[in-house]
Amino acid sequence: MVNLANPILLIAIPLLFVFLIAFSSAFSKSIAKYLPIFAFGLNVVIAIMIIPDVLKNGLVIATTAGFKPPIAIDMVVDRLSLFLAIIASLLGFVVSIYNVFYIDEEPEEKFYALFTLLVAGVIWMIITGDLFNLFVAFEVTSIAAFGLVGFHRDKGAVEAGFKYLVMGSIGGSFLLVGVIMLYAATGTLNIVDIAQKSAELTFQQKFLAYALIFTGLGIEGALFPLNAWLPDAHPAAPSSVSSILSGIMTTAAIYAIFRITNTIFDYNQIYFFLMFFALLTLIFGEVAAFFQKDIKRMLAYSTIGQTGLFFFAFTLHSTNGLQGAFMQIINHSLSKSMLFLIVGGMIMQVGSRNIDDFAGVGRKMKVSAFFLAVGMFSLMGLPPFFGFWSKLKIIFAALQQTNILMVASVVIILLMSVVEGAYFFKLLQAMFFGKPKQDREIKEASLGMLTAVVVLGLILLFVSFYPTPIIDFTHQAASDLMNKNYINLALKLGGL
Amino acid sequence: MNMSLELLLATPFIGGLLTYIGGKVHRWVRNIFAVLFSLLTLGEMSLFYNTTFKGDVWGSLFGSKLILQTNPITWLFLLIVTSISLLVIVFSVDDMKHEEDHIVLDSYYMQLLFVEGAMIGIVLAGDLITFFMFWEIMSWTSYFLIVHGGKKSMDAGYKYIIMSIIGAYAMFVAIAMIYSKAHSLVYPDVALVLSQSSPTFTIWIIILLGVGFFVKAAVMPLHTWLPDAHSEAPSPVSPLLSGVLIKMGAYGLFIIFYGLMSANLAKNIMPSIFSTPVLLYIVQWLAALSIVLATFLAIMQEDAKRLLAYSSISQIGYVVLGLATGTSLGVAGGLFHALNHAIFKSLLFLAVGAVIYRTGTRNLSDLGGLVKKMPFTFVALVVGIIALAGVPPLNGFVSKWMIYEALLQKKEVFLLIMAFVGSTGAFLYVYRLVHSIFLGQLSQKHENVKDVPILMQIPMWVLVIATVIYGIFPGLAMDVIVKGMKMFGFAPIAYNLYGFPQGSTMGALKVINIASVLMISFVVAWIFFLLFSKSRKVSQYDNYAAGQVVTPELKYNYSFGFYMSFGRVIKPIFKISIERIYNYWVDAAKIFGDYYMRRVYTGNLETYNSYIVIVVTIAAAAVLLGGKIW
Amino acid sequence: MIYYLGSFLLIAIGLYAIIIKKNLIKILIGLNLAASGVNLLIVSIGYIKNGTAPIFSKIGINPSAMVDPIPQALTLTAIVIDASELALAVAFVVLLYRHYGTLDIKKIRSLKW
Amino acid sequence: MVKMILIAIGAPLVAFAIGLSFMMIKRKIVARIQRRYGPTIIQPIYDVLKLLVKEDNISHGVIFSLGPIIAIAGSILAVFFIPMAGFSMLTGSGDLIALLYIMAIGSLGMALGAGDSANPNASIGISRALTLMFGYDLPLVIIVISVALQYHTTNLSDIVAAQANGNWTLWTLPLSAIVGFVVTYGALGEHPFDIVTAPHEVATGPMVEYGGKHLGFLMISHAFHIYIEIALFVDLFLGGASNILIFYLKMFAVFFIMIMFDEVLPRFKIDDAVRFYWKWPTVVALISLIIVLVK
Repeated sequence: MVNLANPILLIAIPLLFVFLIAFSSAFSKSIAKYLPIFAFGLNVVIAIMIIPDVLKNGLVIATTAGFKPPIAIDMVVDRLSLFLAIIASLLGFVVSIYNVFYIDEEPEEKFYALFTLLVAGVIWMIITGDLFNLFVAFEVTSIAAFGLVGFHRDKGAVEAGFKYLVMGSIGGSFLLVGVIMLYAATGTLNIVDIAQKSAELTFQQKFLAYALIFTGLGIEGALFPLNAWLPDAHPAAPSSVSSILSGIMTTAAIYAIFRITNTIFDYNQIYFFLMFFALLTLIFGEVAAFFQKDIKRMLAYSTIGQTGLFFFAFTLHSTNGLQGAFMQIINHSLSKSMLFLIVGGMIMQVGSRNIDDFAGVGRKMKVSAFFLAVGMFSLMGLPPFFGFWSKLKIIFAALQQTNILMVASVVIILLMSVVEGAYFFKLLQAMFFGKPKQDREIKEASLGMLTAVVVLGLILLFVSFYPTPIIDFTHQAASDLMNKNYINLALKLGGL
Repeated sequence: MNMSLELLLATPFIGGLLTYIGGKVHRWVRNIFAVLFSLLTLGEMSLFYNTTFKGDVWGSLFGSKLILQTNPITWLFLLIVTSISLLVIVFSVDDMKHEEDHIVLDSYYMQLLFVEGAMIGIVLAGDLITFFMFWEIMSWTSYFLIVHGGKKSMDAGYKYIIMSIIGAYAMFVAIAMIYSKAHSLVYPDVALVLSQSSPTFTIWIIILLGVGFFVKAAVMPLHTWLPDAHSEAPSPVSPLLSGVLIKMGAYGLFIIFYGLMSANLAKNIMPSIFSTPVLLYIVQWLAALSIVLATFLAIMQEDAKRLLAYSSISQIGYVVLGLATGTSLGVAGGLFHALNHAIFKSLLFLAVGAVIYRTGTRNLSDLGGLVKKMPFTFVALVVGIIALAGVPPLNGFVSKWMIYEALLQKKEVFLLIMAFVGSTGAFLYVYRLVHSIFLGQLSQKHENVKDVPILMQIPMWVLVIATVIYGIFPGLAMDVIVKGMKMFGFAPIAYNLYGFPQGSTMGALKVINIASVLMISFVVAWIFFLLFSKSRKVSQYDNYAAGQVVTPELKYNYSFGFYMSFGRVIKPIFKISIERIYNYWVDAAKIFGDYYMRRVYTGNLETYNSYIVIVVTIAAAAVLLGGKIW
Repeated sequence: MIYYLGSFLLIAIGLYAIIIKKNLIKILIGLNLAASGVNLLIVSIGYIKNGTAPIFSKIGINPSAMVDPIPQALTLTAIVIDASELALAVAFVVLLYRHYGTLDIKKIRSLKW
Repeated sequence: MVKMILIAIGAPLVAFAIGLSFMMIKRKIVARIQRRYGPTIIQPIYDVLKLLVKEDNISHGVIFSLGPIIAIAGSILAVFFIPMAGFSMLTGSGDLIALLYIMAIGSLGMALGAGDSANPNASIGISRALTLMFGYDLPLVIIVISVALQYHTTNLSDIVAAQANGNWTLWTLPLSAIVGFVVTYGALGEHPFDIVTAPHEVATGPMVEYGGKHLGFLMISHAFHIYIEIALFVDLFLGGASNILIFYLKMFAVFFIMIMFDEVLPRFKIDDAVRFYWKWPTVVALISLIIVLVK
């Protein structure tokens, strides 16, 4: 009896489907449309099946090819990575449904293959326990993303795709160099193993590698000033792809930074350094978003801002801070992906990405607009939506020590939240109460697209009104991380 | 009596949803639901009349309990919230009929009930998280109500929501700072922590929380959103905003001054001026400035709702001024004025709304002579303005009188003078209101105007009666206020049903005597008047015009720039506009942001790549230098 | 040591090309140079002077004299990735040339700010 | 009880009589200052009676007619609050602060009625009247507060009692008294503050449309008004009086001095009037207030 609750299946199934999709076109054109739904549907089921194990043991390790870690490549699922994997699978599932109705451009099967690959790569990045594997996942994700960004093949898409590609490749190279340096120093690639063996390394040995890894992942994770590709790439990509890019891919990269920093490079000073990046990211993201005329570009910049926010919470380096960060990640992933999906539907109707053209759309596309408002409110952190709880947690965590630096950071965060409110409300206002500009007939998005939106929206509403399980879960995840349970458990269970 | 507070809180929210769903069935289902649920809320609320204290834990978050509680003070505010909401909803039924898009209308009722629910939540909150949560909900739901008012209301709503968010976040910082010390945000715990922490900390907390409340209460210089928002909102929403919503700011001030930080504590941590802690003294001055400047501005308005909006700033100034005195009488006066202002300002906004409903304009110089066409609305408006001007025997007088006495007792004479000036100025603008709308020449286009439908009249009737009752029997409100203030450690005030007996340092007041003597003298004068020959009724064009003949085409009425000559006197004051200062800084920030953003995201791949290399270099250099950089 | 120097030099040249050169093709060459440098670096880490391949092809090979096999595996993976990336990049360059009619990166700036 | 009712009926009548007598005297004195003979001394009574019994009088509507009635009702109410030679019926029901507002009832009622006439002259007159009121209210309030602080009470009877034995406020707070005197000019609309009713500009302003019994009522109300303003001044600064004769004499003295200045002064423009009141009287009143505070 094969135990289906195996983390490897989380990657294996989508990768298998990538090939299936690529070959499916030989039989039928339309079958490719539906395969990703199965893939991620299965993924969600498996991820949920893993939950009991993780809750019981705190950690599940799966190894490949019958070797034992640290030799073997292992997948490590603890609370945090499991829950990110669930979100990724879920988003993959929902967006796949959306894709069926959204993508009408050839070559479709390639799109679906790349899309599946993208989400698979993201999940891979999240659950891998091995640095080189992380690099491979990173590259898989990137390449899939490059292709998807350029999918429309028009002027903007190609340019964005190319820029993203160049920057992503540089990032990949840096990441690889960093990984290799660690390998050279410790002779192992397993994260936990490195953490064990790197204790005796000198500061320079360790952190030169860290600087490179951080830069590499920071490019994907949209940290300022490494994020210049993002505002180009997100608008250029098809909206469903933007949704994944924004909702979970940058998050996965940030997660990787979390994980590596927390496991291997757990020094207090480093957090201070990272906080600087986080705040810059936040400021530039939100301020730039304010000036955008292009709705997707605005959301893209807003993603940068949100990234800055939860990265900041992470750099607080406390259980509460981490918990806030995780909660914010949930909030951001659900809301922002939903927003991109909705906006994709609206752009189809309006035929433009200019914010001014969206005036009055809310009155025609009521369901979409309602969930758009919900998502935006959640991102702004207005109660009773989930963003409120996470922002509450982050600010509370930040002000746990009322020193002047923290207060200043909090002031910056809140000021940027005001800016965020300013542009979101500007959009909402135009959408609901503005006078429609053109005579174009605007209808509600198709039912399939709406289904995807509504599923995400209902999940968001559910966690908004019943946040207790998430709060408890993230609290546990955060304290696991802070207590180094990851290392301890991995050592115990993985037999290192 | 086992009403649970959760139920009271939930009723309007559930009602809002049901109302929205009901709108899908039929518009009358929706209307009846809306009225019914607000009535239900009022009924549930009234069950708590005799409750001195009741607290329910309704959840917990991050280790802090979430509590709902009620006491007589909250009951007072609940009364304001629920009753005005009910009346507003009844008024809306006819007033909002013109809106064809019934989705918009469905959501309008839903939002009305949501705002009501949020405000109930604020008032019932027994801890700061609950408070803050409902505070934010109130902000955004009321934003949606404001923008229902059409094109211009969008800018107003935008300004409102942005300033609300700023204010709310100021509170947020304070709440988080308290949380870091107390790990609990229940009021008693917070009070305990504040009493034990350093003065600097406490003062910061007060300032930050105060900013949030000041924005909502529209105390100068944070008032700039109010005139736009209140005047551009739909007619039934304005009373809710002006009458009720800004009172939440006052309630918040009451909570921080006397709930979280007792007056003694304030005295111990900061110097006092006129036996008022310096911070409260500053608050008093801001309130007094609000009173005077907003009065001046109101006098110069040409737009009926804008006039009332400025008047709201001025009147809320009295509330804050009273609350910040710190004496029993002053605080009671402030609380009472909050109630009274809710009543008469709602009445005024509804009356003006009725006029707008019939004539379609709120420009004062376009109206006139409507007293013959809308007599009932005229009576409502006159009662409202008399109360607002603080003329006995209506309710505005009593509460203002209490505030004056309190200031006089504390010898805060300069504030008292400013309060008085604001009140006299109120004569000017309220007269302007009634004169330009109802008196003077009836223009031809309003020949066929009728009084408003009965459903719109009922709320005004109710408020007229309330104005008179609370004016003549202030003891009714004082029962609640004094009982509640005892819980916050205030000495009880001597009062009776009709007013206040003579005290050692304060004069006496017996409104019923004033009222009855006035009535008697009125009747006597009237009888005397009737003794003489009957008057002959003439048309409005039969008028002294220096020998000219007045014809209907001619606008023979003085209503534009009514106080032009007074405007010349106060012109120097208007040279400074707080709003302009804000706009200047916002623009500057925008230009700055724009300029630098353009230089970061150039669109040039080389630039982007060099960023990466620079980051790597700096990080590597930092590491190689042994991490000495940080 | 020379391998390390060489690989770092390669990476540096690659980066230089990426930042300074205006031509898209040259940028790609720069990318690839950098990637090659990284690959060289990886291999050189595992390299042992006079080592043998890490395969027990015949009896009597001293395991300690084998070069580390893992870097080689890594290199292979990295090369594959680089290759696919380059392929994609070239496709993009072709499309860019079609849209913009130029290979000058300075002129390809329709997306900014 | 009987006494109470008698006072209740008597007080307004006495007040009216005093006010009317001043109106009579004023015309005579003014005439003498202007080297005229002047009308017979009971001319105002003739005027009032003539107006009241006039058969043809016009009305612009209910509110128009109510104006004079409310004006009188408000005035009568105010009379009860001002201690008159030892009688003070309602000072226990409202203090000095309440009185300031009660005094406004009559004027506002009058303004309502006048506004209903749809005549621009009336509206302009009211605009000016209210503006002027705003003008003199500031110094008035300051001196009232000074007096209240001086005697630690706002009860007018107590204030009068505290000034017994010639210890008048006039001597203790001379600056306030001077300001009070200046304010009374404005309150009565006397020269130089008579722009409200300036006949050549706005054709008697608020009264322009009134005639017949309405105008008669307004004149009665004006008589009350004179009484109220001067009686308040006497109570505040001249120690009131224990019997009606002394009270009358004090009031007459004040009124006589007023008329003396009255006729030689030109007329202020309305904004100048406000500026004037907000400048010197206010400053002087504030100085006086600070003196009280420091003391």
